[in-house]
Amino acid sequence: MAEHTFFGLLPPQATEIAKGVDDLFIFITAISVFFFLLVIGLMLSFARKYRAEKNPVPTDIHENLPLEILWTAIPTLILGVIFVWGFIVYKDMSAAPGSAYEIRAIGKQWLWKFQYDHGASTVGELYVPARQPVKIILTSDDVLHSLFIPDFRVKKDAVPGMYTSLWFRADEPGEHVIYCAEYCGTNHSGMLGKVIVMEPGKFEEWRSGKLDATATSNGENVPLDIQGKALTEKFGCVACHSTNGSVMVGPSFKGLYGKTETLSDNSKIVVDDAYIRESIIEPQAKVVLGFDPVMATYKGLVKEEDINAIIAYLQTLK
Amino acid sequence: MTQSGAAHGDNYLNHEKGIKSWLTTVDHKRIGVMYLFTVLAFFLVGGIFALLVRLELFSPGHTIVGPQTYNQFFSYHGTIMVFMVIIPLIPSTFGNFILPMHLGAKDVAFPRLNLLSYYLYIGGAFLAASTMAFKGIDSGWTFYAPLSLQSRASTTLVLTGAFIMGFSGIITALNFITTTHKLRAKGLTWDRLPLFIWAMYATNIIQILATPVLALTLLLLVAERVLGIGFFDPTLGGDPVLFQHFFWFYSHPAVYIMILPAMGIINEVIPVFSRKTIFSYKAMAAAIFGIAIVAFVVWGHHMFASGQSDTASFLFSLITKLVGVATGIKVFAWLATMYKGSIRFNAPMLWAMAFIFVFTVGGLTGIYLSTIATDIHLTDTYFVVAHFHYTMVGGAITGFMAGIHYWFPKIFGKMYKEGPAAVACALVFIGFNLTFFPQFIAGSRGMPRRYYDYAPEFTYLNQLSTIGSFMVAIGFVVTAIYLFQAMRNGAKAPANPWGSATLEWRTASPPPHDNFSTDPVVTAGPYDYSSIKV
Amino acid sequence: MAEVAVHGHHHHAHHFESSEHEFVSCKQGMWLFLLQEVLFFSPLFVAYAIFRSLYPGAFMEGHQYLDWRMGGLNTLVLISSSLSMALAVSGAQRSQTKRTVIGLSLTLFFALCFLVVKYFEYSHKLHLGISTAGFFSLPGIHDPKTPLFFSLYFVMTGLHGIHVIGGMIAIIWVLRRARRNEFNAQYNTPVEMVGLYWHFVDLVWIYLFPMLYLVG
Amino acid sequence: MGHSADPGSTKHEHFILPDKLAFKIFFLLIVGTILTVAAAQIHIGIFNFPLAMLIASIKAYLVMSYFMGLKFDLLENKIYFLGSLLFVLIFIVLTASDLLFREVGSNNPDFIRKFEGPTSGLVAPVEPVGHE
Repeated sequence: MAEHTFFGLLPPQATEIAKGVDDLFIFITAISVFFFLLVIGLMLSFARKYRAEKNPVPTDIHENLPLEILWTAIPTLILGVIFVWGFIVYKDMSAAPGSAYEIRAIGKQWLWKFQYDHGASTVGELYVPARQPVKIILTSDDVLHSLFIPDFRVKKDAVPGMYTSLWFRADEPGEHVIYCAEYCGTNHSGMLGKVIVMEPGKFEEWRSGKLDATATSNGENVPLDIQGKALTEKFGCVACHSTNGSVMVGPSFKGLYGKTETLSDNSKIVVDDAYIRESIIEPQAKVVLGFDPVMATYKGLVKEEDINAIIAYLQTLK
Repeated sequence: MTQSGAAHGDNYLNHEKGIKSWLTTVDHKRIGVMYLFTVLAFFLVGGIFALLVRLELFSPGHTIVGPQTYNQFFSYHGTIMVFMVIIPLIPSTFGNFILPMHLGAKDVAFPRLNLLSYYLYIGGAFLAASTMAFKGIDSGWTFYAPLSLQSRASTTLVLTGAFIMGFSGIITALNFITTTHKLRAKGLTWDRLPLFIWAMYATNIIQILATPVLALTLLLLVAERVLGIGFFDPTLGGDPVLFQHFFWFYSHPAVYIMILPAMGIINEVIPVFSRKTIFSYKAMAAAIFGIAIVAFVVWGHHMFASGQSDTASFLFSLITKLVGVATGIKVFAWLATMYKGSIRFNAPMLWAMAFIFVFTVGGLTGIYLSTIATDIHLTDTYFVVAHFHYTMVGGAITGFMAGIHYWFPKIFGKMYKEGPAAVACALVFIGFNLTFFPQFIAGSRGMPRRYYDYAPEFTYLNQLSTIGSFMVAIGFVVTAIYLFQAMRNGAKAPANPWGSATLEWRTASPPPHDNFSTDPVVTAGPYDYSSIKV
Repeated sequence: MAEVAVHGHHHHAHHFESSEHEFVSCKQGMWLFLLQEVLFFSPLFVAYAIFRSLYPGAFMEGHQYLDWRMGGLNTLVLISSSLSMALAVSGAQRSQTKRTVIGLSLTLFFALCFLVVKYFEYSHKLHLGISTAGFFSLPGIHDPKTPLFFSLYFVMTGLHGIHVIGGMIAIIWVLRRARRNEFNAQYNTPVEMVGLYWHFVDLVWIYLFPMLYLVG
Repeated sequence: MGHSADPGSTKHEHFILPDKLAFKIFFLLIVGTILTVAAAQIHIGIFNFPLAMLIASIKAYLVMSYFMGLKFDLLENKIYFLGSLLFVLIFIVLTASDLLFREVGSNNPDFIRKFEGPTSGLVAPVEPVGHE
């Protein structure tokens, strides 16, 4: 991972645009530090030089037009320069080049889902080719979210009922974190993701289906319960269900499989494969007593094989 | 000049006795004092929520509470601090107490409406705060559309509370504008008004123009939750970004409702303690009005990354640059006022200098956020949190502290001790910078705001910030101690302890019931200290 | 404020110089209140402007279900109430108490007529299934945004209706004081203030009628 | 006894609306309403709405200046009431500068068609693309 830029004040620069934004950031910082030192320096020196003991008789000054014109014109000029420079950089940021490879991103309460043109869809992992413009078309299924990739200096809200878009061209392969930057409820801070930048050749391989999009990166024959564990982390289950017995937003997974639970309507059921499957697809159907029906549905996101893997994993948590 | 003898015994505090006389008073001074204690009580509650938020963020993941409770903490911290503390903080406390006296009037234009606005404030505030006993609130103080519509918390109740509080602000603004127009003392022409009155006048214009829009926006949210009107609900065909426009059309002018009165206080304090008239009075008044007008045309800079059209972002970014120019004029003019003055470092002056330091940082970081290119990266991160705390806490709260130390002798008739005041100012100043400067760095490195759990790389910065927040809390506790102690048995305050030239210092401290035994006649400017010896 | 003595002679509040000074201040306070009311209605006009330019089809389809004759009748009713209020105010300024009482009563009557017409309009629509977007159940709607038009219709006319009710309460309060012969040429501030508020309510309806009922 | 500095702002003759003028204004308002309804019948497309607003504004002017006496009132009251319209205009124009100028958004029909309809709202929620 490239190290942070500008004395660690900014995340690594992973795109050309990021370098442009950082140059502007550094320019504004220079201007700000200069004016800060000017104002505070003047204030402290005046305070020292003209304190009551040293300067008992104040001189009566009402105004000084040339000085006033000066300290109005110079800031206006500097802010004008910053605005024009900012606009030039923003023009590149806002308009995606025609040849951009389009991926659809859907924000959903507490996970990101990405859909590719060849039909595959991944949760939380955005696979993109290096050195090629990629355009993300954003929308949301429930509330406002915001796709924020610090290393690319891009951010755009995912608004339900509307399409917004952002674009970037990653320089080299690597992994970059994705945050949700618009407050979206209980697990807003758990709605993370990863941009996986691949060499164009490897990306084509992945795209044509050789690598299974949802398998964990180390290949096929991973035991079912291990896959299940990875899925509970990727889908954000462990953000609300603990695995050590402690009660969080949802009931704990520890010792859940085969346990008799009392539901909110005081009826009793045994936690079996059918109940787990139903609670993933229709969480509000049977809510355990004492818990809020906060969980959103995973219908259309979780495949049958994923549910089997999760059930296998839950069976191991005694 | 001063008339302290006549009203020695009888003043507004002991004019009538008993709690009933306070609760049904129409004396603007008593209403100002009641507001003072009520607003400070809510400041304490909001502060406690702030400390809880900082405690939870001391370490990544679970520290003291779960994510849902944390979301309620920062929602209450925001709602209480914005609607119940910092909007009424200066206009309803010092505005009520000082504005009529600055004008040489006996009271505000509509005294009974003034009392009504106090009870509207109390009613709305308790209704909103009562949600703590029910299901709380979990959609931040911004109540953004789809989330606040689906939230199962008692959002409708807090929206109604904020709706009622809005009218308290409107009526106060209406009262003060009419008072400034119609009840000025003889000889007090518009160019002899103290700049605090200009700042209050501009604040009232903003309040009376912007608060109704908030009132209806909150009403529409309630109608959305109850009647499903679908303006902002995407599932019924509405547009959540439209809500953001309605919300920020009020909320950006609101930040000027918070900062302009503080600027007004600094305009009063610096000349008095530099013994020099304010530098370029006309330009300062013009800058205040410039800010007030520009306040209404820049709200879109809160929405650069919200899916707003590039045309709108371009317009809002361009106009927002003007605010920087107007603020620059004021800061440079304050420095020019100190130039060649004879400066005394009493507590109000220390807070005024702290204001200049902190407000300059706040203003300069605004440049990053008004430029679209850098704002895309920085918006909705802790950079923004640090920016608005530097301008709001650094600006309005520090301005309020300068004001309370400046007018404390006039309001309570007692002097506080300078030693503890300097210590408290230093504590709050250092603690404040320790709390919020690390957040600039966390924000620019990409830590999003309103995060319950953050990446381990931000741990060190958050720990610094938490330590700083407790330092600020201690600083305010020290302030409360020596001020309450001074209230009970401080030394008797003279009529004009600081040698100020504005009208409120011509009468006794604390002032008599009718403010002035004989009506003041204004013959000179508000900062003309030639005839006043210190 | 104004301590009213029994025999109708009004003492202005102690912090005003004269009752003339007090009247001018009250009027400015009222105009500021009306300024705030304009801004209070403004988000609805913004929503109208935005939704109408985004979804013209919905407005075309939606307004056919509004009966412009009822809207027109209401406009005439409110204009007449403005006239009767204006005559009541000029009556109070000329110390003609009987005319003030009649004027105010007529205004009250017209306001009631307005609400009755509104009641029929609303009940007819709700019966058909036309309501705000959330509970909209009218069959045969083509444009998906038409429920939004009716949401706008109900919110705008509803908020206006609440202001009409508020106005009626104020008129009743002034009417009772007028009947106790408290107003004359020297002191008629409450009548003028309520008059200003009532004309404002009529002003808003003058805009609402063409905007909602007569979508061209 | 506080008294105002510039007496001009308190002394002004008390405007009393003559009855004859009141009925004249009332008559003009009735004519205005009839005109509004008539104007709506003639379909001139885009100009219908501005025309309706023009007639309504004339009626509003009559009510404001005569019934409310703004014409004979102090300048500051005129500035306040009419000044508020400036801020409503700012509100409408700048909000429209966003919602009506979005190239990617809910009101961009060709964009929607390219992606088989929006994911939520009245149109059916999105079905996963291709083999899921």
